[in-house]
Amino acid sequence: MSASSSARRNTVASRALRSPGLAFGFVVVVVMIVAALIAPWASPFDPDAQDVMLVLSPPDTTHLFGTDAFGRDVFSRILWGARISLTVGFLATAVGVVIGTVIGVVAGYYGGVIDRLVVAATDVLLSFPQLIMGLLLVAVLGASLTNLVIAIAVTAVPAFVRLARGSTLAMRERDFVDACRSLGYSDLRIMFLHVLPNILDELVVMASLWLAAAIRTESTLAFIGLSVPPPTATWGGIVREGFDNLLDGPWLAVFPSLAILAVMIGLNLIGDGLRDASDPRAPQ
Amino acid sequence: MTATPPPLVVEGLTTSIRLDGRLHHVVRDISFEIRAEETLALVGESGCGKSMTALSVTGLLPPIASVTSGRILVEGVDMVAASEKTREDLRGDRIGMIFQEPMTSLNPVLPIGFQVGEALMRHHGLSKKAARERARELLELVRVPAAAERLDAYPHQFSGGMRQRVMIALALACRPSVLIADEPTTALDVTIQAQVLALVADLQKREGLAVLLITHNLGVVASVADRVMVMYGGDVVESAPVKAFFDRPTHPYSQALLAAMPRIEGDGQLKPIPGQVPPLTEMPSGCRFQSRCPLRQEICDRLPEMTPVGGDPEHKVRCWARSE
Amino acid sequence: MKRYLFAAAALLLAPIATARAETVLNVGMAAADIGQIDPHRATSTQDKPVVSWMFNGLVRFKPGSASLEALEPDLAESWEKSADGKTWIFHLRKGVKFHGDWGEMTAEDVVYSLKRAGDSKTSSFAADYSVMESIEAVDPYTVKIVLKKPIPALLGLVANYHGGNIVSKKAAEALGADFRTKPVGTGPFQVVDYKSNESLTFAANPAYFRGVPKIDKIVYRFIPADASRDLAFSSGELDIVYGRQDQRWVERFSKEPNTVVEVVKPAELSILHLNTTMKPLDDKRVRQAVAYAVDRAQIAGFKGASTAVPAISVVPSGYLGTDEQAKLYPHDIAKAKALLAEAGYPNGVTIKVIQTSLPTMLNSMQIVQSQLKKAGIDLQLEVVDHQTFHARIRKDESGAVYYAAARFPVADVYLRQFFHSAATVGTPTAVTNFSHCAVADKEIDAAAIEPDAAKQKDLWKVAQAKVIDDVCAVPLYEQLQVWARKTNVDYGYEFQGAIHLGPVVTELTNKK
Amino acid sequence: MFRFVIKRLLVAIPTLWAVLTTVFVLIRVVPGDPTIIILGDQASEAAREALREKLGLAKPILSQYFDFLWQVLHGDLGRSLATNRPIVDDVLSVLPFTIELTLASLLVGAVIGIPLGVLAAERRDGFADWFARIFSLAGVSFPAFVSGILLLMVFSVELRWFPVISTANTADPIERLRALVLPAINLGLLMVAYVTRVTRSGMLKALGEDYVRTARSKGLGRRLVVWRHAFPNVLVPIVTVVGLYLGVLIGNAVLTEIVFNRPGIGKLIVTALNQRDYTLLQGLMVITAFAIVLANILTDLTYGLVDPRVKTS
Amino acid sequence: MNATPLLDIRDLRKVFTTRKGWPIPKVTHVKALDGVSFTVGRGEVVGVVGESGCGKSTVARVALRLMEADGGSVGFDGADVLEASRLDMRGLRRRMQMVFQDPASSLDGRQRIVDALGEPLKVHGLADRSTVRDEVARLLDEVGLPRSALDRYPHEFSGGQRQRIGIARALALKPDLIFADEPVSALDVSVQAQILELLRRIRAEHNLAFVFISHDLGVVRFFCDRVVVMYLGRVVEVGPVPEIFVEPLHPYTRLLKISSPEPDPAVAVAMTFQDGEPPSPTAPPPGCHFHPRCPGATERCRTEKPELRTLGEARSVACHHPL
Repeated sequence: MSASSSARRNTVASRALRSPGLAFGFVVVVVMIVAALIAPWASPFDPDAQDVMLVLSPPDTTHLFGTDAFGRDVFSRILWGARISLTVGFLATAVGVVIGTVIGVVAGYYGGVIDRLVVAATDVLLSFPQLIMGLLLVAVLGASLTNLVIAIAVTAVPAFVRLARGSTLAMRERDFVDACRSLGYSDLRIMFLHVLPNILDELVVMASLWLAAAIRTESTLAFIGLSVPPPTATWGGIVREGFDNLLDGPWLAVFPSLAILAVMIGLNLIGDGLRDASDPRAPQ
Repeated sequence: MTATPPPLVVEGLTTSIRLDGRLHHVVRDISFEIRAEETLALVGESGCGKSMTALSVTGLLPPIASVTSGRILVEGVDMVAASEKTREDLRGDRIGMIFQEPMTSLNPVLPIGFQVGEALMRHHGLSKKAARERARELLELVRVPAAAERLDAYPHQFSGGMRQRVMIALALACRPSVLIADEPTTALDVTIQAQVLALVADLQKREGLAVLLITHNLGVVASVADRVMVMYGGDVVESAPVKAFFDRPTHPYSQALLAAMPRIEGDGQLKPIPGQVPPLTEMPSGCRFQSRCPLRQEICDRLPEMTPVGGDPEHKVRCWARSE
Repeated sequence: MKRYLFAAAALLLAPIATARAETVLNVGMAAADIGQIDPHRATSTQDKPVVSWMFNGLVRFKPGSASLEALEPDLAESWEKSADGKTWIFHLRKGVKFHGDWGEMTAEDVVYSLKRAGDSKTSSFAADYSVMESIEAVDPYTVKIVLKKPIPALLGLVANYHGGNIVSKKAAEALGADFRTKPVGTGPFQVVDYKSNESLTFAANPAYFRGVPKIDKIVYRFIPADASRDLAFSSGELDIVYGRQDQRWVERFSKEPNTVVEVVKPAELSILHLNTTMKPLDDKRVRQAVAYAVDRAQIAGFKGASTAVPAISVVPSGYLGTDEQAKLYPHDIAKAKALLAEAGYPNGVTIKVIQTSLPTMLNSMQIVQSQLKKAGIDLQLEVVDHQTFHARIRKDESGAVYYAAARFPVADVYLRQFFHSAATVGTPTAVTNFSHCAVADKEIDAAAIEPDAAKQKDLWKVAQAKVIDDVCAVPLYEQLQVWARKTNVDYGYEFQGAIHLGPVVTELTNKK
Repeated sequence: MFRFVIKRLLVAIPTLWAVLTTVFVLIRVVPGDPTIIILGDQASEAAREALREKLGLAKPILSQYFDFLWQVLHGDLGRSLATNRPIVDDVLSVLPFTIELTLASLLVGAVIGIPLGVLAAERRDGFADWFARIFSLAGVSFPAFVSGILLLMVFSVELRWFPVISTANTADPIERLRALVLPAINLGLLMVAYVTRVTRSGMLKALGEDYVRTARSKGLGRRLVVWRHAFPNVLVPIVTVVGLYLGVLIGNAVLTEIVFNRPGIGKLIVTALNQRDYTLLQGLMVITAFAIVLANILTDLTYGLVDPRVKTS
Repeated sequence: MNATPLLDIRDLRKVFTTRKGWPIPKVTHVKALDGVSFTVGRGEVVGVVGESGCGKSTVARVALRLMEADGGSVGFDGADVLEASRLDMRGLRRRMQMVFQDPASSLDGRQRIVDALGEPLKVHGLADRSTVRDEVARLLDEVGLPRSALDRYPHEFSGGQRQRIGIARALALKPDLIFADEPVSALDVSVQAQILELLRRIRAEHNLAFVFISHDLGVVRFFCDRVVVMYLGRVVEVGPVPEIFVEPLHPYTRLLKISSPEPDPAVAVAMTFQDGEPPSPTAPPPGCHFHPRCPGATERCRTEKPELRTLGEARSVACHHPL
């Protein structure tokens, strides 16, 4: 059918561009990243400047999102917080994805003993509630940006090991891995120049979801009491402070939550969009 | 021809799909009828519109495609004009359908017996128990061994050939008058293909079915069809009784197709058709085969009519070069 | 099958026989769980109030008061001391029964209890009781205590606070380790149920010697999340709630209908201890710079006028021996900067601090951090969870330690635990001297054995002055306790102070 | 089936051993000192040292490790450092509440997430699709402690439909159910997001399958095609995602338990961690890990129920 | 034929173990290759035919060591493939190549054609950065694709074109032997003829030997010199084209032939109601695997496994009662 030859031309990229959700999600995330980047210039106030006269004042034209319990400008803090929260999210996910993927691809590609060991190890890690694991790790390592990234990344690793392993197993079913081997390519070359690019779609989709989860985990750890040390603003930290003052100043929890929501929606739309775009069977 | 109207009549069917905002005809103005006990084979290569024709008849076109003109009469009811409800009522009851992939066409999580009997519950209001009993009979009819014990089995427990038998039983459950078989044996091994074709032929005789057989395999056509329609690029290019077709293939495409088929008997030579089917968006106007045709002339930019060959009203061809 | 299910459901749904309406007092506490309810172990905020409901001392703090001046007889009806102040005789009330079937309280129990309080294996307050030479039962209703040296606040040691609580000897010996969760005392209420992480339930002690309590049952609920606790109080599910020590909280609840907010003593004093052995704070000028940079009034301002006051000394106000006119460094950023420059840090200093993640303490520290920053002193907080904080500050790892505490209201306790060299962290006798302060050892030790009250006060005053001058610590602000109750709750006394950090529920307390 | 569970448990032994070791190591390296909680902050260092001795914390680490393994092997989790109560009792007293909460939120996730996902797939990119996605995302974007308080403010304080303080720990089933509703919704919102997502993508795939075309060729209406033919095929990914996120769910139960003041494992873990009650924490982690391993086995069993390909081959 | 064949497969065995089932997985063994032997001479095209599951694809994969064999030997130009070291294997792989059935799945969709075809050249040092484009263009030219194909991605090509790319890739390393696994069965008739013509031309130009795996007797008849017929992991008949189809010796070969529809109404397919299906490879029947479907089966067939024996010139058959 001629339709199919035309559908063949429907590359993932071109289909992705046509998806309104993906475009919207992309815009949202870019806006957030830009906001984080320009925070030093865009924020109307010093995010750490305390003002005893302005404790928990509701949103008005000067303080768009109101002030917190120290009289600090919430809008500025959210802008600055974007830096930390997005950094934690991106870094933790990146570390988790890279480590998880390498392990998963190697395990899936070689199978056998290596695979069984890897599966067993992920089983062990997955036997702990993620949040508790993160909490313990932060307690062990101490709360700092780096340690937060490590703790969240560790909780992400097993999920990506599983995904990368599963996808690699599926890839091995396809002839092109055999084709590569019959051409005498080395295993490393096949794994990372041929298998990896072909499973990247799925990894990116899941990474976009994990990114959102990582940002939420940061706020959750802050709630239980461990996050980046003050006065550094993080979204989770602001929500957490907002929770302490929920009945006196609800805006304090609401605005950062909305920021998290916006990023989550953005990332999820990107994730969904990529997933749909990379599924050739999805109806147009 | 008998006095009763043919169970399936298609008149001037045109089906289009929308690509990048433009309509493209994937089936152009085709007409045919199939009488009871008759098998019409629709032959052609991928993208010639044969499957789209079958899906148009059953109303199962994908969302991007639609019938843009023509009539499809199933036992006299126009499927195109009818409401979706009416189409649903006819589907599975008056028209049965079997597909190419027996491996994926059955629902993996439902028992075979239920899937076979389901149409009976839907159309004839049979109880679960009655439908199950009837499903057993149907499975016996298509010669599934130990049918009674396998009612509760699931598709993955059947081999490809058996699954296609189950599909046939499913399609024939309500004793339809029309059977649409879309490449029913393509995915099967040759020995199994022979069994399934034989089964269909036998059931056709018993039930008086009008069969629309979609295939790319001229060998299958030669074995089971009564009449042949060759399609290329959405057009019917030649239509003939099976014997006349193989005796005297007339359209250059039909001839080329036969010459390109490897045979077990014969001289072991092949004549490939040069080039390939142009993509839908680049179809030439007029005769669509002209880009690959050895007999191409100026006039081919205009679409020829179907004209009879050698005075045989049953044998028609759509070609300027062959219509004298 | 269905029929059975139905029958079972009907049984389950049958109204649980409602006995006569009980008077139940619901108290909401800001904690995840109880810490210790063995009276000789109970030290945390959530533990102390409940101990006061279950136990008596020989004397007691007047309900609603946190003052040592207002001690009144409790299990002892009367007492006398020898002329040298070293021997004390207590005459016990007769017929006082322990909870349950543990029998009558006698001198033997008192001796046992006080000895238990003085044993570090069973008590967290052993050090306080080391002053007792001997404790003996003269007869079943008379106890004699001989001191190594006379101390002015002996009655405090036998009051219904910390080690002064009297436990049942029989019960403690019979229950062994289980006594920790089922302590037996003589108070108006006894523990009947403990649901971990959820609640402690107390029933009235019908044999209470002052009379049958008007309240039948107290449910002491652990609700760590502030918002949840507040909502539960607002919705009427709690009668008494632990309040957040913060102005806005007080204001908000003061406006709620049928609600009384009470802000009570004692105050917890927040102090920033400066580690005098660690660079750059080993330089006195740097420490002075810190002291000048701190703006006590502003901190108290953030915390709120009705619950917080600026600190006045390195010992909380109102304690026996507190120097109410101590000379603290005034707020002066310029001076701070000058001192830093003088010390060789014209570009400011960085101090690494281990800080707890506990919100109230962390919040206060953030204010200090921001104030010091203006003077060029950068407090780098390493925020760790509260237990890690406790462990690490005791390993002498922090440049400065933010610590908030209330102690037995005698200057000696505070000075000895925080500023005596014996209590220096890292030593076997360590308590909480985080600054390695040793400048006032002489005065502290002398004051402890000084029989003359006036001279003793002078010694304490000198000690405080020395600690302040050497800047072992910078006192910040004092935080009062906040509690709210529904108007239908009547404590039976005026609630002005709570040595137990929470309201004492007595036999007179009622809910209408 | 019983044999299967036993066999899977046996297979899980190395996993469980690794879990135990991880727990032990992790907990030993968490800085902190349980004596602070037991002795308070006024005790001297000497007293603390004596207590550590008594609690066995001063023993060589390896001997502590083998003691721990030995105990666990005997089904004994020891006694809480803080309360001295047997840990098994503590854990068993709260375990039902966590199980109840987890199951209820799974139910919430299924009851809301599945129809939402199916609808979203059917009306791809339509209004329903967008609503489903944003609704499910909003549920997870607000951290559970914020959404929990919002639920309490609306349904408990304003409407007074449910109690603020959990009354889960009661014999009265109605009361217990009432105490379960809000927490289950709060925790379930997380599951709604995952279930909606996997249902939507699964349904999109299923609706494009040949067997759906077969079902339509029988003349079945939309409802039957969707629910009888397409949907059962999505159960496998749904079960997978539920199994995979169970750990996340149990972890997140902490927040819900704190906000709604429900007794439960999560809250107990945080308390134990905060009090450095090593033995309790150890016990809780072990139980939780066992529970997750068991849940994985149950998940595998469920595959057999929802996918005949697994069951009969 | 020469004394040493190019490819000498002897008694090759491969067992697949699958674990399936619930709740306790059941282990089943499938003898995909049950003592398969045949040879391929230099420049010879040997067809391997049989129905799905008979093990014909496995032969290629085991011989190329894409899977490890469970027994037997594979000789290639005197070298023992199954025992070859990693290094030797690299050299051997250059000389033995494979063309797959589904070019869509055998090409890496993320690689442009120039990279897909250039990579093996570079890996084996047959071209460097400066020459690789020209080399690839030459390969494309050889398989009848324009130079403009260089910078395009596989999905931009039709099935026939993709198969040409697959063939070009196999040719890149200038092999002596190509395993072609159903290379034309996914293609339309007209395209299939084009590819078959191409293969014929290439074979002639390079004196290539082929192991040509197919289920389509017509295609085999067109392209192959000799045919190996397999049934359930065993070779049942070997013989030259066209004799083997004109006069099959094994009843299974005959069944295949008469079931294959020819485009001629006069040669109707024998539409027999041989109910029952090919037996499951997990539990093949004893004796001759084909006996349940064989009209001439005797008691001996049910118990005794027939060995492959030579009958007449260049023909052999594994049947107790050859036709």
